[in-house]
Amino acid sequence: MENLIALLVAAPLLGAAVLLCGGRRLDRSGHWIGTLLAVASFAVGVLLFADMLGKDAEHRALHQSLFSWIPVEGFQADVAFQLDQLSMTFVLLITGVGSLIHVYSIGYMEHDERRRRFFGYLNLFLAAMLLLVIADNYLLLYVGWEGVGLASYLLIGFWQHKPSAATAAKKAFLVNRVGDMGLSIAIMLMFTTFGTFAFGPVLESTGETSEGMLTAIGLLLLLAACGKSAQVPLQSWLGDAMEGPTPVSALIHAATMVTAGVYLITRSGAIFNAAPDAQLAVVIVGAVTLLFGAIVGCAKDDIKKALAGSTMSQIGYMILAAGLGPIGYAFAIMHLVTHGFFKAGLFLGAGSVMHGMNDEVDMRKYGGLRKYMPVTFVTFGLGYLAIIGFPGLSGFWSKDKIIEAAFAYDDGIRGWIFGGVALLGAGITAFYMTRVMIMTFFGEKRWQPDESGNEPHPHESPKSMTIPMIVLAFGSVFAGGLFSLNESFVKWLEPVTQFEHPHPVISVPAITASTVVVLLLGAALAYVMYGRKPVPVTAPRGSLLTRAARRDLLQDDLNHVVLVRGGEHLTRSLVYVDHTMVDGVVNGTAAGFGGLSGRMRKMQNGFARSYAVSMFGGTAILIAATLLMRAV
Amino acid sequence: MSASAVHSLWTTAAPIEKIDAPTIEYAQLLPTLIVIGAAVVGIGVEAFVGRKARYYVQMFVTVVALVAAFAAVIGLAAGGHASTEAQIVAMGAIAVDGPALFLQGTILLTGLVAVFTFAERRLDPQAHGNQVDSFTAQAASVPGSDGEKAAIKAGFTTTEVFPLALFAIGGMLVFPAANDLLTLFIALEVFSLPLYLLCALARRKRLMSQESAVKYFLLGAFSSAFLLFGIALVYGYAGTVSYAGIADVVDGTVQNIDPALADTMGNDALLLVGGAMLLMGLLFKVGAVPFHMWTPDVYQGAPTPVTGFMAAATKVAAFGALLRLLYVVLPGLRWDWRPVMWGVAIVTMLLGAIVAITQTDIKRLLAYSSIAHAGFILAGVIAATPDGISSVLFYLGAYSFVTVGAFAVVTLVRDAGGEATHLSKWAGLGRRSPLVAAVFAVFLLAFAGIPLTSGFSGKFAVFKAAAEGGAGALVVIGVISSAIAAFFYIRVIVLMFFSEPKPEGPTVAVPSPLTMTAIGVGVAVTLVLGVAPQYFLDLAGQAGVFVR
Amino acid sequence: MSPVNYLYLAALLFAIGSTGVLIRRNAIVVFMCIELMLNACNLALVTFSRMHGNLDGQIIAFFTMVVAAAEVVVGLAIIVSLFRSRHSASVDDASLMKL
Amino acid sequence: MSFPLLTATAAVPAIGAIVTAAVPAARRTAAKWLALFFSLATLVLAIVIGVRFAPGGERYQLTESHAWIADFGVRYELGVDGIGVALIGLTALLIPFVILAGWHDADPEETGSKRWRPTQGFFALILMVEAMVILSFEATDVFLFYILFEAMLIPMYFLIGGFGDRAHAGSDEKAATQRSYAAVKFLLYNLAGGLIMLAAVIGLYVVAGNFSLQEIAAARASGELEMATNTERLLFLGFFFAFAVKAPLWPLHTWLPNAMGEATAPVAVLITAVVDKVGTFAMLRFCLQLFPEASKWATPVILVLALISIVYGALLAVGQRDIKRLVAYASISHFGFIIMGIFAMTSQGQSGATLYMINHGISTAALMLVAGFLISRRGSRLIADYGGVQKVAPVLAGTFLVGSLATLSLPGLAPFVSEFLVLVGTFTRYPVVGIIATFGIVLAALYTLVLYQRTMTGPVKVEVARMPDLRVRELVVVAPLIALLIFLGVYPKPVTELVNPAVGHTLSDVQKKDPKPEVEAAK
Repeated sequence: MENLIALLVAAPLLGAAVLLCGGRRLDRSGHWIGTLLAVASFAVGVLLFADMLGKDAEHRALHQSLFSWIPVEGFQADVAFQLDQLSMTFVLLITGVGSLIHVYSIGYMEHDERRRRFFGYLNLFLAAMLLLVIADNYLLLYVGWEGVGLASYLLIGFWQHKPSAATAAKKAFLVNRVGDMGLSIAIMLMFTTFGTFAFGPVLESTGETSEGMLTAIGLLLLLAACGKSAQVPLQSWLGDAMEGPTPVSALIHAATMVTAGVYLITRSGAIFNAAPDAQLAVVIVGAVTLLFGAIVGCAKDDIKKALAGSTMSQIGYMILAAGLGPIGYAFAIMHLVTHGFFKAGLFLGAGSVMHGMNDEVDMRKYGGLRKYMPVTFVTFGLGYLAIIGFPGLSGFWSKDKIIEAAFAYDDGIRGWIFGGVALLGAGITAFYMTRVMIMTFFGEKRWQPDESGNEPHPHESPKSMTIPMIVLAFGSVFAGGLFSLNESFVKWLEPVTQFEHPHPVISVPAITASTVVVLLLGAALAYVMYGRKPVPVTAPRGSLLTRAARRDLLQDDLNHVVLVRGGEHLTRSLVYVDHTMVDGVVNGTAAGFGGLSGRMRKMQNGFARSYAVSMFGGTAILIAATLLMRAV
Repeated sequence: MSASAVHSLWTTAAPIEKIDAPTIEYAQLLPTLIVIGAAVVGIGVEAFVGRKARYYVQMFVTVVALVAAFAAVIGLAAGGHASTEAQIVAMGAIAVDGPALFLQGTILLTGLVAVFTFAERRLDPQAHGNQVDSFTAQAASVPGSDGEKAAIKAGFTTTEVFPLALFAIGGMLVFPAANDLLTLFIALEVFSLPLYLLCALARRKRLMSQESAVKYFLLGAFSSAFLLFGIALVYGYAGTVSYAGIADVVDGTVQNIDPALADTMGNDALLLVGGAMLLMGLLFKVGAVPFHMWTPDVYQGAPTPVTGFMAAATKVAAFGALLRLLYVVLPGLRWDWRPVMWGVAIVTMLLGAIVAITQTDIKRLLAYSSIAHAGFILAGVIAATPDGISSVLFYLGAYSFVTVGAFAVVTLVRDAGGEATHLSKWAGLGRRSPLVAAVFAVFLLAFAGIPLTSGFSGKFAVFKAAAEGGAGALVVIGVISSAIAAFFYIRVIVLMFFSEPKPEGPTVAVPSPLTMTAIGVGVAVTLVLGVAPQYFLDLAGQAGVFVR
Repeated sequence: MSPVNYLYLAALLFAIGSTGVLIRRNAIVVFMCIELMLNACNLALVTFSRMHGNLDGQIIAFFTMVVAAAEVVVGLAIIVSLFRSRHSASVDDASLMKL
Repeated sequence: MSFPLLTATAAVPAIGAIVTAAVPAARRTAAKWLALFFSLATLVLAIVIGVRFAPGGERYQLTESHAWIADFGVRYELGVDGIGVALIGLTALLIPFVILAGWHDADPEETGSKRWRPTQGFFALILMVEAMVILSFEATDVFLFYILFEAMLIPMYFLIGGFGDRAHAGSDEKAATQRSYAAVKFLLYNLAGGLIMLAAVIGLYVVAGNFSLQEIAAARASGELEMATNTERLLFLGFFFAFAVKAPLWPLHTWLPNAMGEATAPVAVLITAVVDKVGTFAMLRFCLQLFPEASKWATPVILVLALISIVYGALLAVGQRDIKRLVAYASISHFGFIIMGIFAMTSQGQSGATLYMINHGISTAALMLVAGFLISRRGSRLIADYGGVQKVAPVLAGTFLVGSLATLSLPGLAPFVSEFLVLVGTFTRYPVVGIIATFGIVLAALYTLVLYQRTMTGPVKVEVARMPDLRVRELVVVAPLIALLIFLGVYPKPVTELVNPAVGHTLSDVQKKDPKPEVEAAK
């Protein structure tokens, strides 16, 4: 059975290879091949899942070793896979959502002449992402880690002729590289500490090294997670990443890739459990980001950017939960999965809207679309209810648990703070999602003909697009409840992540109740602000906070001033230094000898008598020297 | 002075009963005798053979003489005179030993090759239907005068160059073999005087040629005066002029010390000053700084074949004499002359290399390069070990052929005004005639000491010897200055290959087999000594012992 | 009187000669100065020969005269040809080649 | 005695050079095919070496030894260890691609006389370089190595100066001057280094009495050959200086951007991917073996210089306007990694460094050659002159992207393996150095992606609108390189197994052991 694991990666990888090297002749069939292989991978996943369910909890983990990758004296890196419950969860999410989005893209990318290439990239992403989650050592994980980075780079910049897209892609890759730096240093630290970087040995022998070392490793892993999961301070790339086609945003920048950070932290649980300081850092990052993302999400008029903000914030929840240790891991993953459903659904919905609106993304130019695209409206609406955590829907189950766990961080002030933040986040979530909902589907139509005079004719999207949305909607509605039936999900993960029941500072029902209250407040506020009076087509100046939030709370401006400008000056001055000083020394020496030569030449003045003088002087010196030698 | 004093003056020398005839080992002197003899014959030819035939007869005589002499040298070497049979002949006047024979062989071969370039008659356009060589039609006629034109019209040629060259070669053969100071002096003059004349005989640019001759002559005579005074002082110190005798006195191992000798022996100043002046005389010939200043001017003004001949053969002979002087006569003074020579070697290497950078005339450039090389060779001389001797011998052998070859190439590149020696004219030569340019590049690389050329083997040999002789610092300075030197050799290559040819650029004349042989031999030796030098290193190694 | 004085004389002559070489312009005169130096050498040689009581020095002196004669032949030839083509025997005029 | 395989491997290209040079002017194409044939024959022989070589066996195999210049204590001694085999393989592998890529670079504009045969010369010189480089990888006699080390400068010099990049910003006159400046700078810089080394070589002879690497190393190991500390250090510096110039190591690097900028792309590849490797190779083989103590003594300084090279080279690459100069500075950064790996003196570091030489050779070749094709189409080396190429020439852009990704050592491509090994190897002994070096990977991403973005993406520039995509010949050049990059990225085992034993020997020469992992150390 375990021999099938490789297939998970192999199938989409094959697809990528075929589609990217296949050339034009595959243009007509390419998208089918891609989708087929994605589905195939999903099928294999299901097969393995079924098999796994057949075994008892302790013996579910599968292991497959392909070949020795980098064998060097004292250094062993293998291409080997490990498929335990955690990985399995991801595999199903990735392949499942992935397949759906492949299907969706068939319709969405219909009119793009580079569709084959698009599917190639999607397959490449699937392969890398799967490699990331089933690798059995950190170095192989790193390969997948950078692989998804590459895929994301290619897909964000898919419409390369748009400079904005190309820039966004580059930015995403670079910011991720900073995170990757953390990961690679972490791996080196593991190697020097444990002599290996395979999950098993490392995570088992955490007891044998100092807490300081583990904290260092933990923080470095956190840095990596921040890069990949768009957490403060490395979150700046996610907003721009929306330049990519919407299915990409749905799959990579909502459902799967951006959650890799959560996977990394959960996977390295043993390390974090033994390094409380690192955990605290994780929690703080999570808390900060969930507010940050939420605030940004409130201010954006670009529907995708608003959703991106929300993604940032939701992942903040997951990271926070993961930082809480055994009480949080399970819920982090659970929220990750449910979020995978509803956020993907929301994005696909947004895509469907844009599809009907000539790729218009400004929500201020929407309005009253529910009449024109009912399916989209319903699915999007369900996703909306799920994400705000409307009682009974997926989001409710997972988010509520996280808030509880946050309150349970400790029975002191921190518990209150983190719990409070989580709670507040829920409220803001409700606010901005309601805002999106209202601006898009309710109120009067606000779109006008563009300068070329063709007015958008909103219409429902083709089946290939609506069906995936419907499927995901189901997920958004029921997944959470399903997982929570007698804690099935928690039990499923327990062998990998352990589980302890959280003991929040206030009673659980109280938390639940307050959560519901808060989100209702948020929604109500949004209705008051956007539902009651018509939305202005051009954005009002807005408060200071709003304006800051529109600019991602000035993060980019900061980066620009500090890094970009500074870097430019540094390189320019270095180029100058290299030319004038380093090279100057070389040329200077040459010139120096030249000048010296020119001056000594003058001695050769052509007069025989002065030659005679030099001979005479020379002899004198010769004699003097010889006598001197004897004298001394 | 009083009468008695005068009387004593001519009676002190003991009355002489009878003088027994000196014994001369003619066999061992054969090479020299052949060459000198041929030279005398050459004079006869000038006197008695008709104008038209002279050139051919002279050439024939010269070539035959040189080949025969070389054969004689080989014979002597084969007869063991280079090693076991080494001896001092002609009443102690001349040594026949390894270094002497090795250098004589080298001189003869270089001379032969050089004579080929002397005889080249295809480069200059025919004047009035007569083929002409690179020597003036009539040295006596004033440049540009009607007399000169007439001479050219009449097809006169200065065939005297052949006997002159032979005389010079004869002197050079004796110079490194000279075993007493008198012979040394005479040999010096015998090869210098003909060279003075040869310098004055250029066909083109005669004013410069004459100027170079005057400078060379005056400065040469000046230096030989110093040499002679040095001889006088050393003689005064040791009471003898034979190398062995002087060496004994210097070492203090002389048997019967008469009061006069005891008196002068006490006075080392005589020896030191005299020694210094001797050195000066020889350093002038090798062109070491600060006695080098004649070199560029003379090299530039003299007819190029002569320059090549001088640059190669003179250096060989002079270094031979220098070696013998330092190793046979003054080993006892090593601690006195070594530091001085250190200084000379260093300034010579550096100044030669540095000044060459800004030269604009190919012949002057080569002149300075020869100065730098003199410095390198001095490094080997200073080693003061048998390895030092053999490395110098090897270097001289390698260097002389490269030099003759290089100057032979210079004779080929010509424009309306004769040889185009200004560097700017060489631009793009590689495009016009890749072969000639490539050959010249090979010579330049050899000068620069790039591996797989004879230049590298030689340089390595002397530096190795120097390092083993404890002159490590000298080696470091040596490599630095060869790095500097590399610059201008490279510059010429750049000029030839990487710059676009000028429309009014020079043409490359197609030479007769004579010059071709000269160049060919040069290239062959350069490469062979670069890739497989072992045999010649052995030769030099065996030849590395002086007889006393 | 001691023959050493002759040595001093020789040295003096040699010095005079070389100074002449250095300061006089006319090629002929320069050449004469060189001859003077050679003769200084001769004097020194003869003196030493007298001191050591052997003939080597005197013999060398004779050779030197011959050499000097030869030098005159060659030297004058060159100088004269130079003079004829330049109408000047100044060594300083002959400075076409420099640097 | 058995068939002299090593000599043959070097002799074939040498003969090829002579034959190619002898082809008459008119038969230009014949010369090209001849050159290609001989380079392929060499590749075959190199493969034979790889097969005949037993990684586990003797340290030096396929040895040959003949008397050469007894007076200098010089013998013609050849022998290869794993590292040598790997690098010979690299050289033999790259040359055919270089020749193919430079197929039309030396076609003369119809000037020059009948006897002027640039094409023949071009390919003959390339083969000559190959012969010398291969022999220098085989030489186990210091003197023989030195001779080749110096001699290979001459053909390189003519290649750089004689066949410049035709896509030059300035006028032909300006181009010519800049080209010869670059060539002269290359030659003098390396010659100076070589001459300093010559002094050291002579010094070594004075100390050791012969030039046989194995004998000297053995004598050093057994303690028969004592070297005064200062002597050893001076000699080491003499050798290292030359290698550091060739490698090149900051601050001795300034000749490389000029040379690579002015030379044609294939020649640039020849410089950085093949010839420069001799420098790093020699550090491993000669510096460490002959002067272990001095090497350890110098390590801190060298590591710092390597670090500077890494960061400095990367930053300058970011600042370049000229595609080829950018690649040159990137190479400087990469050579920093190689040298760092060598002097970290851990098995991971040195195996990584060796692997890095191979991978850097291939990746730079891929990137530089594609860049060359690009430049030859547009006739400009300035990044600013391009834009949107991706749209008109997707394949070219794709290959260019892969080359760039390899340069930023993306996991899955060969360079990642070596770079990570070097980093780990350094980190285990010098954590701080390792961490600083890691910044290099971010900067690498910066300069490669900026290059790609500026040239390939964005709106299509008019000048490139009609740019043809890769031709078959060009595809034949690039495709195998890319395939190799991927293969060695996924399965580097063949090379590592070749290299590991050799590295083990080198480490035992310097008597260094890998630091133990903390956990084991604790036990």
